[in-house]
Amino acid sequence: MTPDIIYSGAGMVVFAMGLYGVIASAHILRKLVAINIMGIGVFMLLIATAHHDTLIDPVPHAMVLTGIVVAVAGTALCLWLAVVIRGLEHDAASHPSQ
Amino acid sequence: MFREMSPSFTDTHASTLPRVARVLVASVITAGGAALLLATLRTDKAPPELAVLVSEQLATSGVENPVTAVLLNFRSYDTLLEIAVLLIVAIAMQPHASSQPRIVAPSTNNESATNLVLTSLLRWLIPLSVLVGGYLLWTGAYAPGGAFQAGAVLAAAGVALALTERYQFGWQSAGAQWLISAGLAIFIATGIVSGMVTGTFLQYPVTYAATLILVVEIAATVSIAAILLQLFTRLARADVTSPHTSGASS
Amino acid sequence: MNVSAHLPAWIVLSACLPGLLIFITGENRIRLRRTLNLTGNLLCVGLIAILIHGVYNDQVFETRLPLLPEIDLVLHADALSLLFVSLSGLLWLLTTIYAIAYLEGTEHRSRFFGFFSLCVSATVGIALAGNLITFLIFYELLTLTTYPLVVHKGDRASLRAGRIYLTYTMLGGALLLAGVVWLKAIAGPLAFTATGILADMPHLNPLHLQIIFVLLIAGLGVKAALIPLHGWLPVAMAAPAPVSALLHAVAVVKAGAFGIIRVVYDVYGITFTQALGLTTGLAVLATVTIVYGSLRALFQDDIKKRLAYSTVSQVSYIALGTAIAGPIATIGGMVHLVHQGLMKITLFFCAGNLAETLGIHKVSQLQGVGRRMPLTMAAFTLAALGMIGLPPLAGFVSKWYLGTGALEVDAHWVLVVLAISSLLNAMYFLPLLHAAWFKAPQKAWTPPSSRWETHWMLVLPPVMTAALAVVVGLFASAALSPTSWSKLIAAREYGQVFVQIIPDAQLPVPQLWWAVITPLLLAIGLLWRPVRRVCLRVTPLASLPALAVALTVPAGSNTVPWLLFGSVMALDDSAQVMLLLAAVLWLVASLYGHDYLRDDPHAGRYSAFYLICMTGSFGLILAQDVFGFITFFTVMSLAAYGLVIHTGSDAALAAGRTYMQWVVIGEVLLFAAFVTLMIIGENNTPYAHHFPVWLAALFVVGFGVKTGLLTLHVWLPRAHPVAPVPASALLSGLMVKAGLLGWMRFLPMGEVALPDLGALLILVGLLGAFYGVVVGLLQANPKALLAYSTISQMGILASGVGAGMMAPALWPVLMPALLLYALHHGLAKAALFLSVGHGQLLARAYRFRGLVWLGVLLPALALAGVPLTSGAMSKFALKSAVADMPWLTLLLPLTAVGTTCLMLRFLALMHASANGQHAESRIGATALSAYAALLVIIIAGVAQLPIANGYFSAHLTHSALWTAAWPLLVGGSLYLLLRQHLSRLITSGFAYNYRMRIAIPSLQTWLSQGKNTRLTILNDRAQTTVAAVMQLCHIARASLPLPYVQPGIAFLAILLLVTVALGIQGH
Amino acid sequence: MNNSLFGTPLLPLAVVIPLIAAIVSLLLTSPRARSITGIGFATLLLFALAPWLWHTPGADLPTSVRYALGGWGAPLGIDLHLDGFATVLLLSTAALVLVLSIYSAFYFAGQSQAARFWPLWWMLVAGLNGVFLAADAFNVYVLLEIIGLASVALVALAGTREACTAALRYALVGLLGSLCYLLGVALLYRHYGTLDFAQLADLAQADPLTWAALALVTAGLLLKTALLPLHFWLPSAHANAPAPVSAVLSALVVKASFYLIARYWLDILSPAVTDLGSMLLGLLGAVAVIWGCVAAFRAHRLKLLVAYSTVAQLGYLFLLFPLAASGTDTHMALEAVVYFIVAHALAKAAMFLAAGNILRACGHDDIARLRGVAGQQPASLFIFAIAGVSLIGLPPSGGFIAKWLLLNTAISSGQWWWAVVVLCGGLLAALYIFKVLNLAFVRVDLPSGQIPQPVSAPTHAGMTLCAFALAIGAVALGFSAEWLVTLLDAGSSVTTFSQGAGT
Repeated sequence: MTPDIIYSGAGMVVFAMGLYGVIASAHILRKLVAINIMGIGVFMLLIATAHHDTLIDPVPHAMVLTGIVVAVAGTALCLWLAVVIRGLEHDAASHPSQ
Repeated sequence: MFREMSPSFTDTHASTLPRVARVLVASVITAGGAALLLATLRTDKAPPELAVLVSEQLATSGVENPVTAVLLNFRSYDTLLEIAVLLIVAIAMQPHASSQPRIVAPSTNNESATNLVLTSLLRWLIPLSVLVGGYLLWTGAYAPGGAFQAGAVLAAAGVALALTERYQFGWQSAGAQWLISAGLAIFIATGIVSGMVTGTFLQYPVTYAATLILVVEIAATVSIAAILLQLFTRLARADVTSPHTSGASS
Repeated sequence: MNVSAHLPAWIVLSACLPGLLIFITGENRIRLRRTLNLTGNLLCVGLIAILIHGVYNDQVFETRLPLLPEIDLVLHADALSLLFVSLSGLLWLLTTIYAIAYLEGTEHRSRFFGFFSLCVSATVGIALAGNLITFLIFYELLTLTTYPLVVHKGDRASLRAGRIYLTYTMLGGALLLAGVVWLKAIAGPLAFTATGILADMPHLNPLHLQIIFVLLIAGLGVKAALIPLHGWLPVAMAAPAPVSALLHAVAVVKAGAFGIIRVVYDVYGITFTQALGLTTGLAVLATVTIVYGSLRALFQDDIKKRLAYSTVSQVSYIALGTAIAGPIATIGGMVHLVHQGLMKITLFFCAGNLAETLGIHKVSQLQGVGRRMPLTMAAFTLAALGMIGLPPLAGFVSKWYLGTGALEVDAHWVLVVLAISSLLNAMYFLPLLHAAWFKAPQKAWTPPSSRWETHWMLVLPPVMTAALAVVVGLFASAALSPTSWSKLIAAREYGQVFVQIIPDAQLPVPQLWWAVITPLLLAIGLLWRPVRRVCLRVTPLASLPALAVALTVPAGSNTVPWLLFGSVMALDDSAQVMLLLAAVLWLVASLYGHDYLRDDPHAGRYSAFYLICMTGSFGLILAQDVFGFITFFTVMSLAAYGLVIHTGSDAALAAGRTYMQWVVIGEVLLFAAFVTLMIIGENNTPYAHHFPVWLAALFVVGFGVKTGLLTLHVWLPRAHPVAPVPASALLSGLMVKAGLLGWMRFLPMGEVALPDLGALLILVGLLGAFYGVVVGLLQANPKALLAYSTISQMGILASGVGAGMMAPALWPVLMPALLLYALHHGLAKAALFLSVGHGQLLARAYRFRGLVWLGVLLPALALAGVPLTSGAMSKFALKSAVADMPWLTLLLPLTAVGTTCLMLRFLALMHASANGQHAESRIGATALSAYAALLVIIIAGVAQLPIANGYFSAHLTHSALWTAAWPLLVGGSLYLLLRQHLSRLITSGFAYNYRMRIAIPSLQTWLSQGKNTRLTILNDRAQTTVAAVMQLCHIARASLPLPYVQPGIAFLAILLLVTVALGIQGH
Repeated sequence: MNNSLFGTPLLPLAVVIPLIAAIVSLLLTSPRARSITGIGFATLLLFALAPWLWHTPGADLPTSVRYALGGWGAPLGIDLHLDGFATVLLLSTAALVLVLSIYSAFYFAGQSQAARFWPLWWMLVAGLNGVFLAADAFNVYVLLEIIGLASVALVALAGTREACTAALRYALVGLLGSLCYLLGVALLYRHYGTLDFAQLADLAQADPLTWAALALVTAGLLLKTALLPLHFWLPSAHANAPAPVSAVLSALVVKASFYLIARYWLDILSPAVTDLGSMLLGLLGAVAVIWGCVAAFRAHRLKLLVAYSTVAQLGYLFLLFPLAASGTDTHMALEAVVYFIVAHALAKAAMFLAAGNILRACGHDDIARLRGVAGQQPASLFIFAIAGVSLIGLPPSGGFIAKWLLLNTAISSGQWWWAVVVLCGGLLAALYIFKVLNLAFVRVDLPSGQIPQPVSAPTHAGMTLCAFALAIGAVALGFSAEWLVTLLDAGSSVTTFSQGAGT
């Protein structure tokens, strides 16, 4: 029971910290990192859920794996957009007439 | 407060939220989190009925690793969609400016080609990565491992290759398109074909389940590797090249 | 079966599809667009015709589409929807024709006509909606499709108008939606059912139903422009004229009014609405709107704005008719839906024509426009008169039913509202008409570029709608008229049938009709250029058919059920005498006028009015039904206006104004009286024992205006003298007698004793008799003197009628005496007036002036009552008839004293004026021979009539001779005594001052001018009063017992008070 | 599970066809071939679903259908689930996608974005269909990510800085929302040991953890649905995307997450739902209606105006919760809201397409400068007008029927104040719609030299026709609600999960 409490509790705390980070920080990278931290929090909770005294539930594990892939995809897309925007801003700065 | 969701690129540290708001947000989140925690801890976990079910049906799934069984048989639909998610991002990040005939072509920048250490390291590292990837893929049927892990390792090899700047990747080429979509395509094809046999989409005949899962996993591995590599190279290149490749319409 | 299931839908589509097609036609495909438009129009009208035919034969037409569970989209044709649908279809056709011409060469026509058609299809949908939800859908659709029309011009004003329009209608739509949803939630699918659906649902909370009703009416009231919700309507005038026409006459306001009818009758059910206490509120709202709209209209200088406020007022008649909650009022409300549409669309067409052709937007620019655009203004005039509610036009029919309906349910106050509204209508329309026809234009108009006064497609629609407005009034009782149709609906709503009491059509004496129609036909001929000359030549003989009738006295009656409210014409005893008088006078005056007006440039116009007047005069004598009488009475009164102001001098114009005001007041009072009479007659026949005093009072006053009863006489001395001589003769000799005839015919003479009122009438009549003498003596103009003499003589007749009212038993004797007196006075007075026309011949230079003097002398002596004349005979007859009333027998000779003075004074004036003139006259042989013939009739003819009944020989007894002679002697001596005094008074200018500033109050100045003017006039009036008091002292000093009477209004008030008091006492 | 019901074998096709379409269009190289296959697949999709249009489950058929993917059946496997609610949404998606695909074929003709547009477009469709059919809480998470990321990528397709910024914000919000949802799902799994909706509906009870899970799920989904305080990302994202993308975002994407909220509140976790919560959602919806209208009225750009209008219209949907909470009228309320969803989808899509046409023809969509637009784009303005009529809720249009149903429910459930909100919303909507429509009537009195504005790209007639078809659809919907209501009735109730679990 105790490891479950620790993992679950920690997962939620991590999630909450991530949430605060998303809201409170301004920079895109910070926000992205914060979102990933939130994801980690959820994954911790799931893994804690998977743990039973007699056996390990594989379903949460599968969920975590899927979740990770999705998180990677989302992060990559956000980063990509950030990069594009920066490029466009750079363009706008170098061609102020347009 | 949510207006602050608009991303900034200038200051890495500053929060545009005023201090009062930050305190408020923090306290709300703390309170909410505490309530959540309390609710969670005071409620018992449900009995692992599903885990029991998995272990009962594991024999008919075609694999021995329960996680792989869940991922590629019991809940294969999720995995199929997960590959679709990756594919979406890959498509979104595709360049479209020039036609690139080949996936991998020697780079015009030959500076690193002369670097002996790098060259020899890569000669060892890349075959090793392929080997490890293959192993992870195979072992997924019995122990932790599987398509994603294998794909990640393969992609890492690709990243190493990309970092040498000895090769250019033509992500717009027809070959690349086939590569990144192969996983999803073969997954769907398997689902349909097996569905024609069994009458239900994604339902594998028990005797062929292992083989089919392996086919799907191989295809998925290849695509995942290709997509991850594409994500890396696109992000890395976009940082240095002109953003005109981003697809601005005007 | 198949047809009946789809026909309503096709009607809606026939308007909708062309609209959609028009949207995609190119802007310059004019021909194609026109074809589409007219095809759709004609198709729509054709389908409606099929529908009417079907419904008339009890076929059921219903299109039903499932819309929601338990809610269908239902298009259903019942009698009520047909009323509206046929109005929409027809007016759409006309408006399209109009709009094609109006918008020629402007931008965005495809858009305009597209939305125009859609708008009509929405209206048709509203009309055919079979339940409240369907109604709501089309109602909102209407908002949408009219918006682009309102903002069509795209300028700032239009956009503002559009915004306001939208604000109001969207808000209204939301309220309506709320109400409908609520009602649907508690009461189900809300199909329109003849007697309502809610009454059968006892479980509903009345409070909820009341709130819902308020919501619904508020939602509908926006479009119907009920009072706090009317703000959009005047602003929406920014739209092009055809749009205004459509908005006001057909689509928008009518949709609201129609909705109110539907909600009250077919959803709530009228009895249930009443039980919930909701009709009163609606009635009050409608009333306030009616009065408020009229008041606002009064102060608008912009023609279209004035019309807009008029719409605000008029549309509420429909709501009022609904709210009165009686079957007859229902007919009135519903029929007004159609009638108001016809009239108002005409007005807007005309306003559009004026703006389009001549750039006239303001009332003040209208002067003399009648000559430039006669057809347009003729249509405008008809529609405006209809709006005022003058018979036989459409507006009268509506008001008539509203009035009777209100009385039926004892809502007497509605009569007051109708009266006020009619007065106000008259006040804001008549100045327009006057300016257009009778004022000189400020600048020369641009001449018309085509054969017509403007594009023919602009002229045709208003002329047609105006004609329709006349037709629906004239043939109100015809089988398919709106009125009959409304009766059908009302019968359905109330479950009772309105049986026509009129028997079958029979026309055994067509001569009667010819007598009436001949002058009318000639008048119409005068308007048509090719036959004008012939008609003008035949005009003097127009009264010959009537004379023939009067002499042959055919028995039987003409009954025409489809005309008016069922027309009956017959010649009874009293009518015969009057017809004889009329025929003779019209003949003589026509012949006289033939010479008199030979060189007058406006002879044609004069003749037209003259002939119409003649029609009225014959008609009212012959008509035996109420509607016929009042119609002809009105026609005569109105046409006489043209005669009064013929000369166009300032005095004539002022007199005409006063005349018109009093005509309208009289009409309004008579309207109330007739309406009441109708109801009393219907409810308890015979009404002999239940004739309310106040009704009699209304008649007394209403006809009293025409007879020049004292204090109601103010128009008379102004109007009679200014007209051309033949017209004056007719006015004084004949037309005032119409009032007398009215009294005789409609008061319960010989049946019910009305002692108080009778006494009052005697008193007023006698006062008038003396007043006429006294004021007449002060006149310097012989014609004015004669006019006062008429007042005096009519006063005598009035007191005679009063005597009849006091003592019904006397009436069999009294009536012939009065008729005889009237005949005598008519002939003599006419002769005197005519003699003024050839007054120059009295000059010394003329060879036969002795003869001429004789001609003047004879009627004067007759009037004074010199024995052997018709005067002496008729006075004797009258005196013997009232022999039972000693004080009356005493006073009558005293009037003869006055008359003698007056006649002497007249002769003196004639003498004086003749001496200052040359003996040149326009008067030729025809006129003089006519005059001579008249004299012969006076001397010899009257005594030969059966009605004279031996009075001639009787008055030649000694005592009778003495009683006839002493007043003459006294009068003669008195005149000689007073002669000097009189000249001095006249020269001091007192008489003029008196006449102009006190005796003749001018309502016109009171009301038709701006606020500032009114204030100064009030001030002025105060000063005048002070001056009047001082002059009274002066009069006392001059030892002249001049009766000073406040203006007629005051009298009216007193009279009403008295009668009310009497009425209370009677109860 | 019983997969033998008519049409059921085809159920996965709703997701598989778009996925195949995505792959095919990714592999094709010719732009023309891509467009043609795009339209072809859209047609195919509609026809695959057509059986559900013509053979709606009647009284003799079960109210809902389940399909066990992989043959395992819940809770081990993942099921698909179809009832009336889902059918309606699937059908409207298919229809809308067909029209929008045709439009896109013209819109992207000759443009380089087309290569990325089509695969992403089909991915989005797959995600939408997946959500409507989903019966598994975690599966929904993946589907939400597919929808979210595809939408983001599509918004960014416009390539302008505004579009990319909006897309990035949208992406962050999407991820945040998904994670909240995922946490909620994790808690549910922890509590009940299953991910299957039907089982959850069976097991759910009112306790703190369920409340917490519901709150998290709802918060995440609200973020994606853009209910009022969480709507901040929507206007810029919807306004800056390419026209067909804007259309699909406003018409369908936000509805997908709303669909899930409705599922969770009315069905899956209904025992945990409190009246207060329902009231709160309704209240937020009401505020959204009012505020969205006001913001739309104040917007200076045409597409922004339309986007704010979406915020307002979404508010109406949330009236479902208080209206359905009264119990007896749940079905009525759902009927109303589903109708609203379909009506709004058609109208809003038409409106965005019309706005897109105008934007393309004039080169900008600044309302103040659009004065002469009636001359250049009369048809587009007309389409805008028709769609606007439906949004205001004037008859004859689907919007009117929807509003009618809402009002009816509000009144018959005794909650008249929501009726007031609905009526006010209509009036306010009229404000901003007519602000645009007045452009058609304003007389342009500029000197002749100034009137012609640079036409940046002539719009293809096909684009206008597509928009017109949608607008006509929005109106036609107002003539008969029968079919849709019957379709919904087939599902008999939103609570098919709890019912299904019981049998």
